[in-house]
Amino acid sequence: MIIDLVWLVPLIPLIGFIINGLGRNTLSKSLIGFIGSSVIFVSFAISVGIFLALGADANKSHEIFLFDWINAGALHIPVSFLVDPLSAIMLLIVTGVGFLIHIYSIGYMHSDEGFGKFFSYLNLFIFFMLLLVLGSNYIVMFIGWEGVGLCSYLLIGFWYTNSSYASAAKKAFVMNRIGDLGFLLGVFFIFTTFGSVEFSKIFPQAANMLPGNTTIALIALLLFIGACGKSAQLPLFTWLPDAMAGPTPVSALIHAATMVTAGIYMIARSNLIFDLAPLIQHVIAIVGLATAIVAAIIALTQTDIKKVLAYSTVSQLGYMFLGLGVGAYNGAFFHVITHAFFKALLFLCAGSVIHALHHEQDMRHMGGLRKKLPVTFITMLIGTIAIAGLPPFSGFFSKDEILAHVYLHDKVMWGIAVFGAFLTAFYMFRMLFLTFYGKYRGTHHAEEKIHESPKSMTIPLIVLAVLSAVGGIIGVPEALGGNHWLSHWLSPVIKHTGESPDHATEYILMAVSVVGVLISIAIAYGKYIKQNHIPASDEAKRSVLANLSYHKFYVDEIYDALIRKPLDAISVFFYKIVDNKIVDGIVNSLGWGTTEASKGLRLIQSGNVGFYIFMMVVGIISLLLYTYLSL
Amino acid sequence: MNIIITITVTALVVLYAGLFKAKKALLPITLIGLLISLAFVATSWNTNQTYFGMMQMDNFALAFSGITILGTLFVFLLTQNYFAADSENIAEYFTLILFALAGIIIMVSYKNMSMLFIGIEIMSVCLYILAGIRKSNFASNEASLKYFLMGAFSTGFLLFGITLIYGATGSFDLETINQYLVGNYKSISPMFYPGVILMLIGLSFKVGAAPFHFWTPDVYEGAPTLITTFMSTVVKTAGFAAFLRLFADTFAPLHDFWLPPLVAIVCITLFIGNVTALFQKNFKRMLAYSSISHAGYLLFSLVTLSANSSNNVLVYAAAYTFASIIAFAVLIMVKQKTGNDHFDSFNGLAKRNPLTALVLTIAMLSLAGIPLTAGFIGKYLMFLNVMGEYQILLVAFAILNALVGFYYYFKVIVAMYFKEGNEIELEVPLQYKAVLIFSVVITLFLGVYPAVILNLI
Amino acid sequence: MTQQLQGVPLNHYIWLSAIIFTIGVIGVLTRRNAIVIFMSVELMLNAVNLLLTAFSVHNNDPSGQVFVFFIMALAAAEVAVGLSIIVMVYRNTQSVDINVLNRLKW
Amino acid sequence: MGTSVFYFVATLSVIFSLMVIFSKNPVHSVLYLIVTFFTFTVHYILLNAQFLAVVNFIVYMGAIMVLFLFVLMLLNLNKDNEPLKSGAVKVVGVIAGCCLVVTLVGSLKATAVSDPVILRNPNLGLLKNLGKELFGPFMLPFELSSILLLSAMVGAVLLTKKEKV
Amino acid sequence: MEQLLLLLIFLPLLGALVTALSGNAAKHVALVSAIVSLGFALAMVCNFTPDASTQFVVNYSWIHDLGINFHAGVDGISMITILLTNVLIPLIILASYQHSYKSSNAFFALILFMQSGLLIVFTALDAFLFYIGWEAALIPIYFICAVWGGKDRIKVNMKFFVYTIAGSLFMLLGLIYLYLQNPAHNFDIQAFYNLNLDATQQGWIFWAFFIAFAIKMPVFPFHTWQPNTYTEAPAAGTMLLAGIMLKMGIYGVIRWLLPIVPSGVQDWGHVAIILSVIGIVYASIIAFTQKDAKRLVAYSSIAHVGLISAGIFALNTQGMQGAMIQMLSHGINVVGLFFVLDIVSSRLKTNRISELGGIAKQAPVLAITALIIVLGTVALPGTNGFIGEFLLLIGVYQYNIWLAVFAGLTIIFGAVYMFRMYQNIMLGKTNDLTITFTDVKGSERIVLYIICALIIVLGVYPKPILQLSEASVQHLIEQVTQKLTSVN
Repeated sequence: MIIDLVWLVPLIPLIGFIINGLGRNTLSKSLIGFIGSSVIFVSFAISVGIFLALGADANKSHEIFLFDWINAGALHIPVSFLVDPLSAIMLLIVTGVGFLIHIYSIGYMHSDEGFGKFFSYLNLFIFFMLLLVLGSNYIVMFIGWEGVGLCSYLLIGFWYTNSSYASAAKKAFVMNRIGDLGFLLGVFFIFTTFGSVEFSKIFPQAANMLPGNTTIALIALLLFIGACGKSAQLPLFTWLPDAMAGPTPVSALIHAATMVTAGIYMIARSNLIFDLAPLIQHVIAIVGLATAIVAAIIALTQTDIKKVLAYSTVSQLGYMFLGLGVGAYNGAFFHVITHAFFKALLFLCAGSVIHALHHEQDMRHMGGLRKKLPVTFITMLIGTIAIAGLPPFSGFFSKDEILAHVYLHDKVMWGIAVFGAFLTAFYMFRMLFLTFYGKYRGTHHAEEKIHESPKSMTIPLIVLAVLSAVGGIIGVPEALGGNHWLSHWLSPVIKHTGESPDHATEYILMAVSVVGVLISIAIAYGKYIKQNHIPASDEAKRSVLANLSYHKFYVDEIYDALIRKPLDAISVFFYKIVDNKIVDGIVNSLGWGTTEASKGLRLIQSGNVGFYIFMMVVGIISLLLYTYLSL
Repeated sequence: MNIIITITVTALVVLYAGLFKAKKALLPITLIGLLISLAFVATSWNTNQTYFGMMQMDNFALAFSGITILGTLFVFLLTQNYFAADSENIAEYFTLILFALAGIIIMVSYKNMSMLFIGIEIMSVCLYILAGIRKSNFASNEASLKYFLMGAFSTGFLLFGITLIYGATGSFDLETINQYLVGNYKSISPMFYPGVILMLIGLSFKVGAAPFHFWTPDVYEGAPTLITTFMSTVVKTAGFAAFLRLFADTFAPLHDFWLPPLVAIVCITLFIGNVTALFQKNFKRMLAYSSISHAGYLLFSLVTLSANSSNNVLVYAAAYTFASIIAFAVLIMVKQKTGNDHFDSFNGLAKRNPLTALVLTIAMLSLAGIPLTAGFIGKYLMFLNVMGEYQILLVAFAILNALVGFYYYFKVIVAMYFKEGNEIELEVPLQYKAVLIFSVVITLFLGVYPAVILNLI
Repeated sequence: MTQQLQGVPLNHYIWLSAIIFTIGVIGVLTRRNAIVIFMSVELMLNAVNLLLTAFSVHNNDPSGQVFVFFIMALAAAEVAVGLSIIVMVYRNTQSVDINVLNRLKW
Repeated sequence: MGTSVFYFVATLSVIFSLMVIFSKNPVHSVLYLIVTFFTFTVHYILLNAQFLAVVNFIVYMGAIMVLFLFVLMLLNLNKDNEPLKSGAVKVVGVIAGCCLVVTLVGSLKATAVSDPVILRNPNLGLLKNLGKELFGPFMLPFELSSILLLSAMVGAVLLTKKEKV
Repeated sequence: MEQLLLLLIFLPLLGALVTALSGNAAKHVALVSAIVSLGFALAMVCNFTPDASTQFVVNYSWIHDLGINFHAGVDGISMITILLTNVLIPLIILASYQHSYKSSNAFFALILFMQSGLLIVFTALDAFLFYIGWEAALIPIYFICAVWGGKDRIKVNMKFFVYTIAGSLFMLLGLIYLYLQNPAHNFDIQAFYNLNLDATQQGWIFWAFFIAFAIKMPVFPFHTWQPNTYTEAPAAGTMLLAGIMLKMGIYGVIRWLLPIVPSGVQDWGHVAIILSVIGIVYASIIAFTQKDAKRLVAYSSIAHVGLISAGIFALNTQGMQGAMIQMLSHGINVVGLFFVLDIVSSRLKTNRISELGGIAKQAPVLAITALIIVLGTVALPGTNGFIGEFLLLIGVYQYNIWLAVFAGLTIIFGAVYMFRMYQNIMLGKTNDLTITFTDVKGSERIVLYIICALIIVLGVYPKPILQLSEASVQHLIEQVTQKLTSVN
């Protein structure tokens, strides 16, 4: 049965990694590109097979045991894979989107000298991502979890000779690690609470537990911290915008479509646990909402095309967490899927633009590219509409599902979230307008060289554009006459899902958001096309709010001042004062004291016989005194 | 008895050989005499003979005789080219050393206070002279006079002690004294106690235990190196044998009484010896202080009296003797090359003389008490012995001192291996080679397989 | 006469010896002339001799007196050696002051 | 008369020995020492140790003291030119000595042995008796002390002989 | 079979002798000897039954009167350390190929001599033998570090030596005490296990032993000898010290501390574990701002060892097994790190981080292998470091949650300082100095490849190693807990 061959899905990309890694300097670029892409395609094909087989199978949960990894006392950690609806659909996304981005990369990275390295890293990333998705226990998931972090590190720092890129890579890794510690501690809690780390042993036990259990709440909180790191939530989100230092396909694949959604995947996977911790769910909702709004506000004023997209990603991830927080696991996961489509698309389009402009990323130097890059423009338009949430594009359905649940959960939150959605529409269209409309603002010399990207790049764009447009079909709500296939599909995994609002309310909610989005677009249109407004240069004065937004709320600077600098100062203090002066000082002063004692004591040996004899007599007298006293 | 006669006769023969200018024959005669006495030691093993009620040649005496004779043999081997440069009275030197050895044999086998006294004095008088045989050398003069004045002074206390014990017991015989103690345990004459203390003082002086150690560094430094070798190895061993015979056997019933002062002496000795050695710039003087500290460790055997005490002293003394002989032998060679005995003279020695440096290193490791050398076994036995009575604090104190010891013993190793210096190449005469090899083999053998010596006595 | 004189308590002999012994010690402590120091040492030895004799008589045991004989032998030997050392030192330093002997120190 | 002779002689011994250590001229010291030794001889006689009295007289006063005097004269030290130790040192020395005597005698608890010294055997100190002892049980040390004397002899010669170098 | 153990212990000694006499060919002779030893060790692993029993036992009377026997044997715990020693020594020798040390025969002979001492430590079942090995391993490393070390070597090594020996002397004190308590008057480990000491006695013994082991590992605050010594030592010396020697301390705790004084551990173990955890955080933080790469790795080693120590004192299977595999992993990783730094410094004559940069451009192979080693060190899942740290953390976690949280900071801090170092050395622009850098080749490449292979293989399939020690570890913990319950 094809499901039993699931180990092939990650293995094949691994083989690709090994071949490309070893042959990175010897194989030709076309061969590397072919190998790199085709292994993913094979994986994709198998994934499709698995998906279909699973759909046909009555048993929706298959655990495929490979080998024992760690055995220590009560702790058993096998390397085994879990194929269930959730992982099966993730497989499709990871391999499918991954394949498209591989194809795209062939064109995008064509002139880069690290071509072979790049493909091997991408293959490795897919391997780890698949491990993350397929793992049947938290530890295998954690391998993938950290593995994708590693690949993220490698790919952000792909152009490592630029040390700020290398720093961005390091930052990404370290921030992820902060979350990972939370994850790990959560796993420890799980192990001590349930005696296992395997999903198949944990969830049945958790299902019998009552909500409000403190341990469960702690587990949920720790897992959530892990998810925060990986999925760039407040306060660990600053690495993601910096991660745009990597090549654009990387941004599309890792920092938009797949890796950053791992946190959502993990929480969705553990939904039974989170259901038992309503308080933590609330926290998740608040964090998600805050992230969504903060990132959206920052995105309003960014001028780097990739940064806009990055903050938009953070914002969208915030929505997903908001969904998770209000119990709309299906909605959140639905948004993961649609977001994978449209955000990958947007990034790839941005990449296409950047490619065409020879690595120009500043929107202030773009403009009027609509004619020159028609395919890119159209696809990007589709992506923008999708993310803005206009029906019938995919983003509309997923976002509205989340918002509907939020509405039921808390009206105020809904209000804020909807406002965030309007902001999304505004900054996305701002980006689109600044890039493709108006006049080209770069040098004339550069303008002549602008050309549409090669086929290998445009085809993935088109495919993704189609998916972005129609992807929503898998989750059309009943209110709109659909049957929400996705939630049915996921129902074996996600048992509990929030109540849906009645249809009338749903219609109103939809209407509000659609109207609001349209108004936002109109405002953007007015500002950036009618008034031809161009974002000010870095030095220009801004209003307080704009300044905050432009400087990303100074979060990096705050971290610097609150964490990095104090830590460095403590480090120097520990090293120079505590270690060298106190701890070592005590040790040294013992030696020093002995030496000084020696210096002093040897003076007794004055060379004078009279003194010697006197000292002897003193000794004799004291001994005799002892005798006298002891009798 | 045979042993003393052999040694004395050898001394006399040497003296006469000197008269007849038979310089070349001196060393062979001496060596033959010593070897014969060694053979006597071997043959009288386990016979436990008593001579005139004055000397008891039990295994204790024989074992210590063996070690001291062997040590003296090595010292004689080191005389090659040593005295020739200064003087033509080699025969007299040889005679005096042999006389001193005779005194030592008496010291290790006495059964009567008078023998102890005679033995100590024969040895001391010879050493007073030997320390001063570099007549025109100021340091040698000073060493001799200092040693003499302080030695005579301390003899007074030793005699006073003997007198008081005699007054209390009416006898000089060790056995009688011991029986007196056992018999009148409740009514021991009050004169006895200060007598014991005064004897403790007198003997502490002889072995160089603080605070009666003041002569040691000055005399060791000032005396000719070879004589220092003799003093710090053979003489010291003999002093401990004498100490042990008296305190571990005869005065054993009063252990509770003399233990506290002894512990005080041990602690002061360890502290002063080790700590003062730390700052020395002169290798010879450092060895003098190290010998003080070793006196402290050796006195451990008296802190806890057990069946093994004397054997422990034997092992320790053997370890110490052979390691010290190596150190002094190398020192003599270095001094002959460089003209001084500072640590600096050893700088870079290992480059041109790797084997000599290795041997000296092993000797230093042994003195410091690193496992797989005899010195470790010695220290271990001492600690073990004292720990048996759970005098843990004392052992801990000794361990701290041993730690200080590592510093100064390693100073010479550091100088030889790690410092750049005048790359002298030592000429190692054949006899020196023999001494070095023998000593190092013994040091290592006892370190790896001490079983042979553990139950000797 | 001797018969009449007997009856001196033993502890008076001890007192006497101890005092003379201590006078010897004080001499060693306070004088700088090596020869005088040496004489003080002889004083100490004689104090011991006296005490030994007294004990010998008290215990009615001749061995004490024999021991005194040995001590005298030692004294003779020591004087011979000691004085020759002093003479030797004097030849080098033109002095018998022990404070001159302080080159070996520390 | 009783035991007063002893006390008289003892007082003389103490006085003269004090003179020994306090007289500035070393030659005077030697002379006082001779007198002191003479008082000791008297003590020996009082104890009926005639042999010792004679030996003491001969060996100490006859040989040893003459040797001292001889050396003093030889080295021309018969002046009181000894640089004296400072007063403080002397005081300290005397105090130390007093402490010594106090502790020494105190530790003896001398009062505890107050029984008088009584000569039970009048022949005890006579030559014949001592000879038997000396050549009987103490023969070995007696013979061995020859080594002592011999080595002292060799040493004295060795040290005082002028080198030819 | 028992001859195998004797061969294992004494072959290096023979090798040392031959090496010392073989002049310029010394390094080859030493390598051959080390590889043969490795062969023996592997043969031993093959013949080893992974249960709790002690195998390959040799027991000869040595110093009969003192109750000292040449009693050695191997159980799962020893097997790991034997493996560690015999795998790393050939690597270290091979890693020294790139240097031309003066009097190299002595250098390599000392390494092999030390190997013997280490193997005695790791197999001894007689406390005295253990002590002998303990000291015998110290002397060669002292000479290696002090003869072939950096310019400050004399002072630094003297401190190292005296510090270490101070600890071991107190251990000796404890051993003698146990010997005297033992009615059979011998040093047999089993007899020591069977002693019934009261809590006070156990407390004292605990400290006497713990200080010795803590200095060796080193655990905060006994660590100050370590950074200087690592920095000043020659590369091989640093590798020996960090790779193998500090495991002596860990092994000592497992073999000679826990089972002998369980009550002492119960009473004082929390102090040890707290010190260890303090060490983790403290050393990690110090490592942040180190300017010298070798010193940085030295501090990182303190942090890593602190975690191992904490895991052991947590006294559960996970922690102990974690310690087992982490001993191996840390050995491999730290040798790798120091080797990379040695390659850098032997080419550029500096280890100052600020002077380096951009080496990856010049030496991609070095950069990639170094990255793998760094990943192993920061415990990325899939590398050997993760298995150990994960088990250790879960072990500590079961002991106390907050300690685990602080100990867990190592995975964040480790990433910070390691990647910072990696970035500043390997990444960024090449400068005038690093432009001359040439990529690794020959023996260097072999060593790096082997280390990377070990890192990944152990990370992906640690089961054989875990199995090797599992039974013994279980047995040990049962032994300790049984003794505790029987007391209470």
